[in-house]
Amino acid sequence: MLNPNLFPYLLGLSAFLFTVGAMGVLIRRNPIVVFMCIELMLNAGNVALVAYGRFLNSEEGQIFAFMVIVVAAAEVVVGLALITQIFRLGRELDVDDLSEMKE
Amino acid sequence: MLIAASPVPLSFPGGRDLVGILPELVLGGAFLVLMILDLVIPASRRTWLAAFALLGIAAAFGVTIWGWFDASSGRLVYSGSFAYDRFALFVDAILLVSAGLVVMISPNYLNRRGMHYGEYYALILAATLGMMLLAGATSLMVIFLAIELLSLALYVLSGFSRHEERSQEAALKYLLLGGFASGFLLFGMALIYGETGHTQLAQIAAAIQSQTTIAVDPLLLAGVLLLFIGFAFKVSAAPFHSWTPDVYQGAPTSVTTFMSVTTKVAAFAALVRVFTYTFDGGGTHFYQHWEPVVALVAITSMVVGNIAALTQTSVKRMLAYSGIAQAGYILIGVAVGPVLLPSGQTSTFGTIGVLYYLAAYAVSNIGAFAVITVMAGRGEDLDSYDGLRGLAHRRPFVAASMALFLFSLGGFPPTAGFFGKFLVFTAAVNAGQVPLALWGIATSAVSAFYYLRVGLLMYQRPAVGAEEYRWSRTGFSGSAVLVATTAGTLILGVMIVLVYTAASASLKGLIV
Amino acid sequence: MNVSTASTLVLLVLAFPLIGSALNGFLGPVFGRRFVNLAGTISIFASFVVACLVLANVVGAPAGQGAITVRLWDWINLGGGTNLSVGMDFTLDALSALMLMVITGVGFLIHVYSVGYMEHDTGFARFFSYMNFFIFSMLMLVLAADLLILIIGWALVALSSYLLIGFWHDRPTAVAAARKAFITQVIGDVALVIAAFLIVLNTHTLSLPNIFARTQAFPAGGALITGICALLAIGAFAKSAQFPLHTWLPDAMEGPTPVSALIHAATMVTAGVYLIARFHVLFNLAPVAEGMVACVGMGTAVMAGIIALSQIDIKRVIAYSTMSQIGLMIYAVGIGAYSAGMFHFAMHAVFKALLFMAAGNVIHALHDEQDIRLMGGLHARMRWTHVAFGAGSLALGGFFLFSGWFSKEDLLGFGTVSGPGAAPWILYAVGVGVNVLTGLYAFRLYFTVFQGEPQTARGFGVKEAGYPMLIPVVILGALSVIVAWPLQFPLPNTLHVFSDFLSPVFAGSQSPLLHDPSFGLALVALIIGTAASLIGIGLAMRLWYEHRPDPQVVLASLPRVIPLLSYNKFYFDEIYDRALVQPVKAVARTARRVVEPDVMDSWVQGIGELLRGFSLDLRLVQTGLIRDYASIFTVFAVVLVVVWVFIAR
Amino acid sequence: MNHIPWLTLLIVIPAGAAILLQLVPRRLTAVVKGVTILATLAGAVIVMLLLLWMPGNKATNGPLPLHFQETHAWLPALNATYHLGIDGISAWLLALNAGVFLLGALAISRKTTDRLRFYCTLVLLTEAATTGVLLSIDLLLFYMFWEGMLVPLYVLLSNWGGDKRGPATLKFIVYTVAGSLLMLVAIIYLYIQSPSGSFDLERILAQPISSGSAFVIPLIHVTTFTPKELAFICFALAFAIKIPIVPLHTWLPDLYEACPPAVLVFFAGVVSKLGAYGFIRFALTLFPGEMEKYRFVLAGFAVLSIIYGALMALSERDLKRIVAYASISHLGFIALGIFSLTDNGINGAVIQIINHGIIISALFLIVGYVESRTGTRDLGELSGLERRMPWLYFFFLVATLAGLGMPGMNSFVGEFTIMLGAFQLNWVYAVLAGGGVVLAAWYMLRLHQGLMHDPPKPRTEGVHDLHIGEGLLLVPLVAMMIFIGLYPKPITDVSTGSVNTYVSLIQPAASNPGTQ
Amino acid sequence: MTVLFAVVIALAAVSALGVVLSRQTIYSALSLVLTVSMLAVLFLLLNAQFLFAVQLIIYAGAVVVLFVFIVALLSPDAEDRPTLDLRAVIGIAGVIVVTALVFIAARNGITYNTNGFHATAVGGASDPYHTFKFPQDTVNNAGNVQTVAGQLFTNYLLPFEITSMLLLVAAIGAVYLTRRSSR
Repeated sequence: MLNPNLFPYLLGLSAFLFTVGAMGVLIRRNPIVVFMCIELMLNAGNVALVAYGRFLNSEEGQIFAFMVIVVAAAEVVVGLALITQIFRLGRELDVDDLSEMKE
Repeated sequence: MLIAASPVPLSFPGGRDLVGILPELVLGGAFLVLMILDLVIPASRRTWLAAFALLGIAAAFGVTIWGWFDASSGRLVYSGSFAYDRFALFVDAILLVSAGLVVMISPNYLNRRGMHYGEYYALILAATLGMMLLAGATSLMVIFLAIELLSLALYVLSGFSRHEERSQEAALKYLLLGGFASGFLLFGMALIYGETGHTQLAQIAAAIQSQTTIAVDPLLLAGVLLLFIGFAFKVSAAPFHSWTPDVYQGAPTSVTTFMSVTTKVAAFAALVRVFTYTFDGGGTHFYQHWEPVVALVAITSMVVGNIAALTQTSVKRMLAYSGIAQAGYILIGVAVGPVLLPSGQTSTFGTIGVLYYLAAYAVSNIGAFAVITVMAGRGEDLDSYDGLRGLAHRRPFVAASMALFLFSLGGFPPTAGFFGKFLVFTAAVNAGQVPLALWGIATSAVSAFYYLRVGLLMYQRPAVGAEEYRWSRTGFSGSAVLVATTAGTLILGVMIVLVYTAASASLKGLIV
Repeated sequence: MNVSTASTLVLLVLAFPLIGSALNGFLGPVFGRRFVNLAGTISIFASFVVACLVLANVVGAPAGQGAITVRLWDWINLGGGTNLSVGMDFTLDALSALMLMVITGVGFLIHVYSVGYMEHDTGFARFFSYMNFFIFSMLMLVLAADLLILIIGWALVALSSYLLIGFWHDRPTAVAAARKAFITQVIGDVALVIAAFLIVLNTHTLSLPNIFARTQAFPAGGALITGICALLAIGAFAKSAQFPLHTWLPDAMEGPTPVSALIHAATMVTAGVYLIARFHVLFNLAPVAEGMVACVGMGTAVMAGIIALSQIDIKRVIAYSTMSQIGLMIYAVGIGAYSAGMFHFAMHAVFKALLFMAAGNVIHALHDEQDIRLMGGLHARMRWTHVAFGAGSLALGGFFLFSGWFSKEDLLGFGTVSGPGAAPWILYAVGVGVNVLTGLYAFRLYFTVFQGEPQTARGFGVKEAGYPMLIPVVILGALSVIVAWPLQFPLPNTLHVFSDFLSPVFAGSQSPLLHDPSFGLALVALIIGTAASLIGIGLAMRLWYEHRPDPQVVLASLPRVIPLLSYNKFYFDEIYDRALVQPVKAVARTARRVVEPDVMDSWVQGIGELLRGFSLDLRLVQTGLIRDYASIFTVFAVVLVVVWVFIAR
Repeated sequence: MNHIPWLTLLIVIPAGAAILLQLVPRRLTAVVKGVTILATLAGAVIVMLLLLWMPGNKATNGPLPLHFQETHAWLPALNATYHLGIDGISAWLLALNAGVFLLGALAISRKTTDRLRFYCTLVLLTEAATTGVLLSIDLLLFYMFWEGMLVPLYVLLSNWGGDKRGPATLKFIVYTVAGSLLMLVAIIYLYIQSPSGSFDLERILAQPISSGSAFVIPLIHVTTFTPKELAFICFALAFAIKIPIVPLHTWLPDLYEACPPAVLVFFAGVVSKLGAYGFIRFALTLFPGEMEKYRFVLAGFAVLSIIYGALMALSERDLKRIVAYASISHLGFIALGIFSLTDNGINGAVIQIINHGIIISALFLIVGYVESRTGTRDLGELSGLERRMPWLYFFFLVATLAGLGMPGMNSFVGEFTIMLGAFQLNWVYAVLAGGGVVLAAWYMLRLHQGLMHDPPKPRTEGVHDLHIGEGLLLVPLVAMMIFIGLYPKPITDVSTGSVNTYVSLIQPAASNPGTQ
Repeated sequence: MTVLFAVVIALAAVSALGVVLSRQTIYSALSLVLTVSMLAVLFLLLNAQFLFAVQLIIYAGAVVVLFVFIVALLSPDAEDRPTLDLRAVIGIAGVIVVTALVFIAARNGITYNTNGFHATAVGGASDPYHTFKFPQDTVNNAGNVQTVAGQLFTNYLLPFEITSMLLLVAAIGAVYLTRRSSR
């Protein structure tokens, strides 16, 4: 039914999502988008977990992925709250603008 | 490598499992109650919340102490996802003491900064809870969740001063980079899980040891290293440290005090458990594959942290960089790994060194930060070096204790810091990694410079006419904390036996 | 005499001056001048009395018992062998007894003289304290029976000389002179110390009797013994102002005149002679060193004589004459004529102290005028002084039957029979020349100062010195005529009380350079020498008394170089300054200006700068931009993982 | 011998007094000073008693001639013991230590010292630390004291002193720390390598440590040092910095210049000797072979210090700096004596350690008096003090003579024996050292005469002579200078036996006279 | 089946690129929706029905919607053109390299030892890793939600409880940060 040769493609996808997300964090300046990229990275992890779990024939992957989704949600909540707070303080939505502390 | 996993038998958690997480339970309970109390207690009485938080911490501490004797030979609870052993309890003790000290210095500070809200204590408790879970975690899942728990709490705490841009900026930096890092952490865990087929450390260790050849699966190794990188971020080891100075500087000082110590303690506990005791590979020198990387990171941290601290002019940033350097020293203890002596038994200098160093670092660093917390004037942080100039002439005892903490951080006997350094260096030499020790030596010599420079500032006689920083009064709790940390720094420096034996004892029961 | 008596005597003879010094130094300012005068002089007199007792004991001792060594206390003991082990040892024998007599005797007279000389000086207490201390250290030197103790005394006399030369410490010249003298002495000390090392490492002892008993450790004429003797000789030269290390003595005349009389004429400067005489056993094993010593001595004698001819400072003239006479003594002990050398030392002590004190009277009378060109015609106004000075000059010049004559002719007589080959004869010939020179400069001084007419108004108003200053002069004047008569006659197998007295000391070994002169040869030498002295005195008379020919004319007739060299003391000061002092100073300056900051400290600073640079660069990396931080994070993560996992294998 | 733990008392008394001081109100300066003096005095008395009871040259069962030993378990897990003991050498250093600190305590002026209680506390803590250094036989314990000594010293130096004290102190601390950390690695190495697996010096010595095979630089195949040699070099560096030996000396002049005289009395008096002591007690015992192998190099550096320090002292104008460089030169002598590895040399070094402690304290006291009266340290602005201060002149004269190694004074004894030892090593060293002696006469006279003689200058016009108290401080020092010069035997009688033991640790090749 | 996989994977990858590269924030958000939905489908195909639901509900339903709200609230028309600077170039290179490496590593059980790399076909006898086998057991059956749930509430109870704590903390934090500072 399921072709074992499929596995590398799934892992490749997860790696791709991960790296794309990381690249996004590097090149995007809008914190919200940066956040989305982080979500991508977490999702990449999920894909790997689930794929492995499927081929390993164990459910730990799925459970782990479930936890990760919860974590992602929680992070998003806090993160977006912070972003709005900063926006309230009258800052641009630009991570390059957040460099009061340096050196 | 894959162990064909048929569904494992379901084990229903029972009382023994609850006992295993009793300290965490107590603290979590305190956390919940405290939130309720926050609703009923009037704003002017928030100090009671602090008192209650302290109470909860004390209770948890008591339970921890009881557990120390209860769990003489540790056991795994919740079907192998959490360890109830002395190692965890030792670290818990350090964490709880640190948290208690921080809670004690907080109320005055928060009042002066005009942000005395109940959530503060709740979050402190939550963070401590996460750290304690991390200390005992024996499953990748628990590790991940615990890290996220403490991180989330710390994100909010570092942004606790809502109307101060610096604080908010620090929080967002910490959050974005932290999330980024946890992405790496997660991916690494996924790879490890995939290549070993398990999330429980015990089974992972078994899987690794069953592979007797030197041949190693690259994905597994990649996972291990990614995991390490995630930890390195948490303990702010160079080159994954960039967030540290900014966040430490931006966050409210009391929060910095808290996270600068406790995060490291918990994360290092997990590091030891995962790397020194899980990925050591038993007989199959698997650790040879990751140990050089750890050593490299250790050296980088020592060099970067110490050298960058040389030219700082902000106390908080200086201490942040010093923290980076300290992380490097502690990493030595991790890097040397378990050394198989010719006599056959494994030498545990490294791990004991890590534990001792953590304890010493906790007291000294909390002391140092506590000084600038309690001395901070109304509505502002005490940050720039000039803020300390002439302190000794107004507050001789505070200055003296600060000097003592700086000496301890610099690793001078007879203070706590010396013995931490001594043990990790001994471990390095013992493991035949003299270069590692030499790097440590050289950087320590450098570090003496910037630590003592701050001391000189404090003892400088203020120039006539030059206006001084307006230091606050120490207050009862503040002085209590200073006395406690001073005493701790000296005791750990002179009566080494106490903590040393405790640390070595805590290793006997260590299980993964 | 038994040990207990001996140690008592030693203790006493040493203690008196020391006590006197302490009393004067600490209580003098309190109790005032009279107390000081008494304490200062009496202490020395007491010590003189003890010295007489010592002499009596030595003379009265049965043959072979004359020498006795006492140990006052163990000084240090590192286990013996090559490890140092020294006792506070002192010896009493003919030689030390003789030295004791001269030092305390002459010293006492000079102290009496000082009472008068220093009566207007405010620092009298300090002065007498120093003087007594000098006597103490000089006695320690001559009594020492252990090389290390001897070195201590050796250096202590240098110290007191330093203190006394710089006595008037408001005079920069005096201060500089004192420093110069002291440093020169230290050079000598170091030479002695190194000699001591060689000795102790080979004989395993520093106690003089044992050293002399263990000479088998040194192969005769070998390099080792020659080196030791050379080092000892260097020490002696430094102390006795001989050729390479002589420049300090003339400057030392900055000190008060009694000091010049006591230290820089009678006693200290002759310590070198004593040293060589004391170590004759070793020197006799090293003919080369002996020859060197003899040549240096004679050379210095000539050089100093030539210089003395043209100096214009009365004290400096006498100083150079001293240098020249000591040169003769050194020559004597060099060729092995030890008793002759010591004899001349004794005689010289008498008449040279006399000359200095008489000169002191003159200077005092002329209110500290020292330029002889401004003197003259004092014979009428200072009769006693004039007579005494004349006697002294005759003795110095070696006039027939004056004390100087006995000793000098005796000494030169041995020169005729010294050693193989032609060299001794050359030296002897030079010695005869020195006789002529001596007469010349001695009487140039006498005539210019006392004869003729006063050159300045002040010269007419001079008065004779007071009694404290006159009596010693007169006594010494008398002595310088008669003292030698009962002691020694410069012909073999005649009167030789003195040499007999010293013979037990020197009987031990005989210098290979010397054999006993035959009577005839000695007689010829005596005649030649006496003639030479007379010639010298006569020439001086013609030149500076009758002015036929006038000295200026003679001077003009000579090639310019001779007076130039003579007047400028052969440019030794300049040479040393250029060749030694300035270079060292320059090196020191460079060390401070260049080496210390740019070499010694440079690497420390360098490391500091380097680290600071790194630190600043690291600050630049910390931009505060989240994206940069993330980039750093990613880059290192990818590098670590990818490189380590996939490539580095 | 009675069972009172004398050595522990020596450490505990000052430390306890330091704590006790905190109970005394700040205002009662008299009490504060009194307590300090009493504590130091008690230490001095105990040391004197120990010296009297010192059982001569009788060697004990251990490899070292230790007496009054106290051994307690300290860190059983690490085999680190609380092991104290003294021998004929450390006994004298202890005596010097106690004496100099007593002097330092007496030299405290209650009027001019601000925050007197704090000051006294630090002084006492420093004494406790230095005493511990001299007493501890266990390497780890030794290191704790050795490094811990810097803590009170740092606070002391950074609080009292001249304007440039900050940088000077930092330089000193960082310099020293760098050295001692190297030593720490060496100690750890020894601990790991020694078969006994202990930090206790005697236990380590019981089973010799294999020197290991030399490292070979790859590619060019140059054979470098063996691990043990490297360890030795670490030790040597640490001690050499402390002494200090040129070219590791640059911290000293700046520090001494910035240091208040009362501190200098014991800083220059004792702290700088600890390096020399370390060489004898640890480098010599642990690495006899290496010491013998490198003795010529080390002695060369020692001679360099002698000459270089003398030259610098000759060209400096600041009184304190002159004395500082003079002390570098003298310390060079001490080092030379040790590196000669002969009985003479080491005995001389012991004597000279004591002498230098006495002399340098006196000199710094005198310089302090002069500065406090004239307000300057510039040799160019000072002269003609003899007229104004005859008593100071007398004390200074004796100190100067002692300083330039005048025979009959104490330092002659030391320098003579040291140079003898150096001569046994090789005559060249002795001759060069002799040159150093001549230079010493030169610069000491330059200092003395420049200060005392010549017509007075405006700054030196109105000065008054020493107070009785100031004078009484100097009297014992001067007395010691003369007494030791005339009768050094008591010192060496105690030390010789121990020195013999130490020298016998070296191969005989090192200790025979290498003259011809 | 395989075709379906291919389509889903391709769509997920492309939409992920869309998240990163689209210049309008809102577009990023929308493409994120697509990505997570595609992943949900992927989960379904991999017999993770429970996750499929959770992914759709929490991610597509809650998280991304939250994103859209915030975007609309704060910066409806924020222009953030990703510039193709050095950083981006390196990033792209990194993406390709890492993906390729992981793919190869997963495709051939690459092992290394002293002799360097050894590549063997997946499932080969000499491949110590990736010897997949699929016993038809409960886990891989369709509708294994029950199994997962059973594990989740027994063996993995502790992590599950921790998540509750986590959400609580997140709630507190969000509330604290965003509420008007009245109290």
